[in-house]
Amino acid sequence: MFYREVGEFKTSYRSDGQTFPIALDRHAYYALLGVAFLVVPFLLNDYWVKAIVLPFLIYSIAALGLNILTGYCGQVSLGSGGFMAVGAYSCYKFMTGFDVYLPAEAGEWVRYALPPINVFFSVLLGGVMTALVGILFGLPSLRIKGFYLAVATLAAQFFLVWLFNKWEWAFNYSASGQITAPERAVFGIDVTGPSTSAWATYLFCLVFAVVLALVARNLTRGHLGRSWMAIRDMDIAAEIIGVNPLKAKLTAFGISSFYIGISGALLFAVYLGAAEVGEVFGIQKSFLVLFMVIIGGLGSVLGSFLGAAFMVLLPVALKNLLVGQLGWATDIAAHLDFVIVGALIIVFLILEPHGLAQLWRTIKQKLRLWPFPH
Amino acid sequence: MTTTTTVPPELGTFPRVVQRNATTFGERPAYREKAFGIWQGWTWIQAHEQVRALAIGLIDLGVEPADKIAVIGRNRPAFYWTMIAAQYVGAIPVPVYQDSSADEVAYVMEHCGARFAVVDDQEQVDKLLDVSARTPILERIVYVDPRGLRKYDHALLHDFAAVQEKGRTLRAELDPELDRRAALAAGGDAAVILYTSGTTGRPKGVVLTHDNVLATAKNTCAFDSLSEHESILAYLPMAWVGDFVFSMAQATWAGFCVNCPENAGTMHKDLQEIGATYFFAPPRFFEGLLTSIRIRMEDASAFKRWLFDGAIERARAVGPALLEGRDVSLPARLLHRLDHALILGPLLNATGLSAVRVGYTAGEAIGPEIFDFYRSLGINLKQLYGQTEACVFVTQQPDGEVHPDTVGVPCPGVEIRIDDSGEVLYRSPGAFREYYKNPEATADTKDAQGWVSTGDAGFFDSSSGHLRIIDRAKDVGRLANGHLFAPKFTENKLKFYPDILETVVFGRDRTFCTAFINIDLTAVGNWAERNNIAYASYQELAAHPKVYGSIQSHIEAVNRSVAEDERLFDCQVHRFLVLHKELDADDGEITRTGKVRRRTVEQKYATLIEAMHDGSDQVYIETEITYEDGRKGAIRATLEIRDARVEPRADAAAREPAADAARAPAHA
Amino acid sequence: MPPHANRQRMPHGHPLMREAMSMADPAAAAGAPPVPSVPVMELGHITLRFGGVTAIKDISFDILEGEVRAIIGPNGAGKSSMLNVISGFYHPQEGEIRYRGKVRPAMKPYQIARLGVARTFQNIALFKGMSTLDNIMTGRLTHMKSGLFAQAIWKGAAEREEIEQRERAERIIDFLEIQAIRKAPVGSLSYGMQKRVELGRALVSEPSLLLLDEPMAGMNVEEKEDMSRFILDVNDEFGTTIALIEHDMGVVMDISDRVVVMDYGAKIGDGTPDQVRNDQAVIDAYLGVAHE
Amino acid sequence: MSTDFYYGIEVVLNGLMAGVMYSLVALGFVLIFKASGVFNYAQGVMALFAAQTLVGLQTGQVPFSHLIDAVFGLDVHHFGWTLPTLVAIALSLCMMVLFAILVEKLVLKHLVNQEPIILFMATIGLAYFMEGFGQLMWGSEIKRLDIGIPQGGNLWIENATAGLGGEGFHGFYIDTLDLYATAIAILLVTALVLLSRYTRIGRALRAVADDHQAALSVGISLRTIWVIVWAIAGFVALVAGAMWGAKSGVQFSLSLIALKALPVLMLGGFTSIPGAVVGGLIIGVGEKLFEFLIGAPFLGGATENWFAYMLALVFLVFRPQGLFGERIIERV
Repeated sequence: MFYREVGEFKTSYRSDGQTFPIALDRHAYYALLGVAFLVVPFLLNDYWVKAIVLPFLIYSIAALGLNILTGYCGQVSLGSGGFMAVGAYSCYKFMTGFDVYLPAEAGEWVRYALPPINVFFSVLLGGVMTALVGILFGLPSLRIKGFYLAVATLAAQFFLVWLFNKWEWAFNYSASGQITAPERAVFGIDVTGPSTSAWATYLFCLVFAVVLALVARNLTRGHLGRSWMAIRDMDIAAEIIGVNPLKAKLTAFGISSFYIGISGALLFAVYLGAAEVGEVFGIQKSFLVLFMVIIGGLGSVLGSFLGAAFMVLLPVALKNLLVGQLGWATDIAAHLDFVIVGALIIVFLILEPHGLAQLWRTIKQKLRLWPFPH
Repeated sequence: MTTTTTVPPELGTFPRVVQRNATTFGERPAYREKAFGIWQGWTWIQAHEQVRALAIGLIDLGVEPADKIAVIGRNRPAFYWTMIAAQYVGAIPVPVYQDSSADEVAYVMEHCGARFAVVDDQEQVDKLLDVSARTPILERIVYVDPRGLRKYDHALLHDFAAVQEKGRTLRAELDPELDRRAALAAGGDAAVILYTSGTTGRPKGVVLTHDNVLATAKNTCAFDSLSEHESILAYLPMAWVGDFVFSMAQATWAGFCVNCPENAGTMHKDLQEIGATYFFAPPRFFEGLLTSIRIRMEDASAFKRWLFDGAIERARAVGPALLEGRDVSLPARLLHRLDHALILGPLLNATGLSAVRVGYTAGEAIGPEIFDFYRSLGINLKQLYGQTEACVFVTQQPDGEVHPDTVGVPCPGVEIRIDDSGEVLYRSPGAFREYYKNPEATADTKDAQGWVSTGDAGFFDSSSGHLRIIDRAKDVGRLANGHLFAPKFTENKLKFYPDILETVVFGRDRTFCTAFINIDLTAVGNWAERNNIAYASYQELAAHPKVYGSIQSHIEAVNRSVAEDERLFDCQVHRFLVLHKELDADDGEITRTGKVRRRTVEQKYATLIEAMHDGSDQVYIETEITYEDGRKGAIRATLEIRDARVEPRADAAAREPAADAARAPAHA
Repeated sequence: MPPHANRQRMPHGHPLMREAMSMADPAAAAGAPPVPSVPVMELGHITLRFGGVTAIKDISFDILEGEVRAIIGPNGAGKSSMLNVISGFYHPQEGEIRYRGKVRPAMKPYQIARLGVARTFQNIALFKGMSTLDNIMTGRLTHMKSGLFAQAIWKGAAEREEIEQRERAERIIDFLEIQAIRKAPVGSLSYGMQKRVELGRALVSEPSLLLLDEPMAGMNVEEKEDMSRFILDVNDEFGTTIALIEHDMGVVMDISDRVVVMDYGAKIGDGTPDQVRNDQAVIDAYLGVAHE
Repeated sequence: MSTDFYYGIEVVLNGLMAGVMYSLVALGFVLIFKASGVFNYAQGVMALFAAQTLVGLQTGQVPFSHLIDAVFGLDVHHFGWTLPTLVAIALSLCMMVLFAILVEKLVLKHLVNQEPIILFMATIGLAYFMEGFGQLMWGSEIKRLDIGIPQGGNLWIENATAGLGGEGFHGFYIDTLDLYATAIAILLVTALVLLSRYTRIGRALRAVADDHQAALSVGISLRTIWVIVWAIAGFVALVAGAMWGAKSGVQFSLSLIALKALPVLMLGGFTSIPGAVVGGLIIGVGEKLFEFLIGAPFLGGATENWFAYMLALVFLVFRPQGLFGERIIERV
């Protein structure tokens, strides 16, 4: 309906291959970015940031990550929670600075205390560590396929949670077994710790989300992305046309984990401030992210954001309605939340197995064809 | 002729105009071709370079001035360059229809004596190799697409790109020669020879000079103020004069961009992508498009259809008015805005015509409501009348003076005369020089004073002063009472009704007009279903009284509109019958291209025609038919003959025909 | 004398054609494939077993540079297994495979693809989630080098590479005349079209040996004709060596230079189409099938 | 003979019994997977739901009491009567059958010939739904479940075996409940095996596993079969739920035993009933032993949480088709 594509022709493969080939979309996208960076920061208050915006951005990153693995490369993972934990804990260690022991002469070990690393880089390094762990747990994917793999990833989930529970070094021997984010600043502005301002945390996460989304798009449009999709759609054929399954799957696991790790780090450091592995990064988290990807749409960057938004907003909305308006007990609201989410998952899988993103595509297609039905 | 209609000598030939473009419009796009998924483009500078490289390559191949170079292929920049390059070296390009058979090609090649041919691909090469077996004249074939040609003997085959490369390497020594030839050429020289696919006999080679074409281009560009900012989609056959004038003459003269589609299949998509601002298409294109729009809307939701119909309805009212700058009430205008935002805009977008600033249709009559539909959408669609011999343009409709049933006013520099028999003659700077190697044909068509007879009968509409074409002159005759008889005029009006597929009107030298009707099985069939009318066969459906009823109402409506016209008053249909079988090419009743073979039909169905005129109200007939597999069979039928109401003639006009008859005693 | 000369390509009875036929040196025609004499692949005494079943019994033959080599035989003759051995997907228990003169060790399929062996599949194995263009682009994967970070940034190296590869892909799209479906998801395409896209995917990798697994299976007559034309054109244009298996004898005989005939896992005939056509063993085998 | 050795045996015995319970849950998966190719993640939640229902009916709880209270501002919780265990069990069973029918009608029917992974995700959704639903219906607090089986160490065995060990060994400590559970589980398993071997339905089930057309030829519609298997799975869940519930209270964690059944399946193969049994035993023994020998002493304990999965993972890397699955030959 709003599309006027006459006279939009491409004279180069660059312009033909761009992310938004249709001018209207392109402009909408730039407008959106502009608003997100220049307008939103001034409108935010703590409630919005805490309740909606931060979780949305952070989970979007996790969803992007899982989407790369499951949506693009076709490897189902139930280990997201565990990987987020890796991100969070390693970020914590980098933030707080930790000791390393290096061999000195005569079998002596010398202890070096690393200085705390800037939070931005701590988050990145968190991602890197997670990537390494992810690759490790990705190795079996070469032999194990389908559900078998999905279940195998549970090993990662449970082992990692257990590990961070038992391994005192990981949480700096704190009595509670919790990790707590110290005050850290970027360009002199606090982004972690108790005294942060809404807009700062928002921008901090937004930067990660936007950049990572762009990177995701770039990776999935290039030959790496194609080799993933080839593996996803028909692994044998893919191998026969020259895709190295080892490389394809491990890169997918690595990059996916990198994203998930970063989101875990942000979740802990910026959003929660403190975390106990069992309750924050449990199996439920893995499913939450998985749902985001399913509802949002497998194999779609946009879908990751839509899915995250949906899964973040739904409970908030319910809570406001049932608890806020009707004054019910919170646990009932929570249970209803489960019921509704569960039902929605099923409904989605039945009506639109390709998720909100597909819905969006269909709508867009209709708008382009308007007034014609097809 | 006034000076405005001629071209200055420094721009007297195509090569000079292209040179001018390279300097004036240098970096502006000259040609685009959708290839390998994107639009490959050439600026005027690049195009000029391509042309010169090719030209030198041609010289190297041994092309001499006055040589003929056949050009066979779909619309591609390479072929437009070829034609200009040919003119550069003083040779004459002869575009040939790419789908014509080996024989047709052979005839043309032989007739024009082409020593060279520049063709598209293996298919054309094979054709020419076949030809060259018969015509020894052909010396060199240059192909653009090397696919499948590797194993051919390259003694006389040349790759287009290779020729150009050779040309580039030889630039140093041959540039002067090229410039010498370019300078030698004069406006009076032949710019192109176009073979008209003659409906009768062998095709004739129409020789058009640089003056002809460029003058026409100059005038018509001025007429519609076409500038270098236009863009056009070149999709009509290159051998057809229209494409030559629009994509060669006007494009080079005005310096606008010629866009070549990827292939026939992607034409619509490409049209939408490019967003042509200047567009020509035959009526059937617009009919087809409208039908497809209707069909697609059929499946739309009720709400959408409601919106759509409403918008179209309102647009029909205000659209043309707005287009012609007449004033429209504010609310109506606002509503139209809204319609545009919601329906019309998207619709135009889908058709790919939203950018069209000047659109033309011609060739045959276009249905008024079809024509109006597009104008109401805001497309400035106009009609023109022309022919190969005139470089297309004889008359055209000025902006703001558009009527579905006329073809407009004489183009700038064109004089028009209607002779006694009602035939249209013209004299113009675009009037062709001669039929190649066919002086007697030339003499028949073009007299000493340069008047060219069109072979069409027409007259100037008293109210609008626009020319109206009524029929082929040879089909136009007189009724017994001496009144003008132009069957096509009535037939066209009838054929605009969807349920009438074909119709033949009789009346030459008779007292009144009668008509055969062929119903359109699909349209009438649907109608029958909707009104639950049962029928077992075409014959039964055709004979159904309800069908007769609706046909009769159509005819009477047509009669009313015919009656509005003084001269053609007596072309009203007094009696008619609905034929029991479709006129069929297998039975030789219509041509393969769907034109009625009047004579054949008259002879074959003489009994029916007699019956209609002797007043009997039914007639028995037994016709032999030929099935697709060639078997013959016969069908018998008794057909009802009906009278249709005709408009009575006002006394004032009653006297007029006598004078009319007196003027043309030959027909009395 | 190129083996293709026996194919009817040009109009008959034309002097030029006779010239073309009698061309002693095909190199005169630009880019014509070299005279086939060099074997691209030699299979020596191949035997392949699945558990107890013997799919291929001691088969030897070679595939020469620039020829179209057909392996035919009734259903269940072991053609597919043979092709899978050639493509290196199955590793025979006995016998050796020489590729370009050197013995080819057992490799992973993707390594063999990098050697320049590409193939199509009997029941189409396109990537359903992708467009025609993307499917064909996957055929270029082996040629794409840009690193992870280059791709993450995209602008620059990665984009340049993508465009280069796109150009090659577009040539193939043009060659196979599938421009109209360039951006259509392959799932939505007709069977014949899908086959064509798959051919494109194999072709775009510029293979030195192209394997076609029943390229005409399940096609109607026109589709078969198109496919035959494309196979021949590929062989001419790119000088690609082609090995194909097919059980429909008719088509194969027209387009192939030499034919291997298999039955019950054994080789029962080998030679030019004419030789094979008149080979008693072959006739029997096919008649035998006809009776089933 | 050292004391530790006997403790080791005790561990093994306990492991075996735990293993039997695992196999019990795993069976639920296998049945459904064989018959409908669905990997039913909800199996565990079904067990929880079954147990909740059982308790609820037993103690005469008012369904949805919390919701009702919240909506109408009432304060209802119990009807005030209790049901005899067997009746309650029977009723719960009906509930599970009803549930099976609903699942088929509302979910599976609409997901026919979707990729397995989609169906898998659907069951995850189902699990979520039931978890919330169960808690809405019966409340989320932890409940004791008493089905009349005595609990606590079995003195008879303890005394009988006390003599074996040397100093400080007081005989095997084995919970009676576990003994009963094991017995029941073994019964159930044999029953199921027999069912699938010797009854028409059983044959149909196995036919379906092989191919759907064949199943139809047996003369039972696919949908009926689905209902049946889901019902059976529901029954299995009920038993499992009852056992675990009785052992450690009816609470959310119960649904996690389903997760524990997954590695069992990976070992045993998704399609093999004996596989499920053997896999269960291996896991049960394995994790108990690992905890006893390595976990507790060196790793700070609680290794049961992950050992099973790691075991399965490592195992699969070397034998992707599991213990009893048939070898996968890749075709082109």
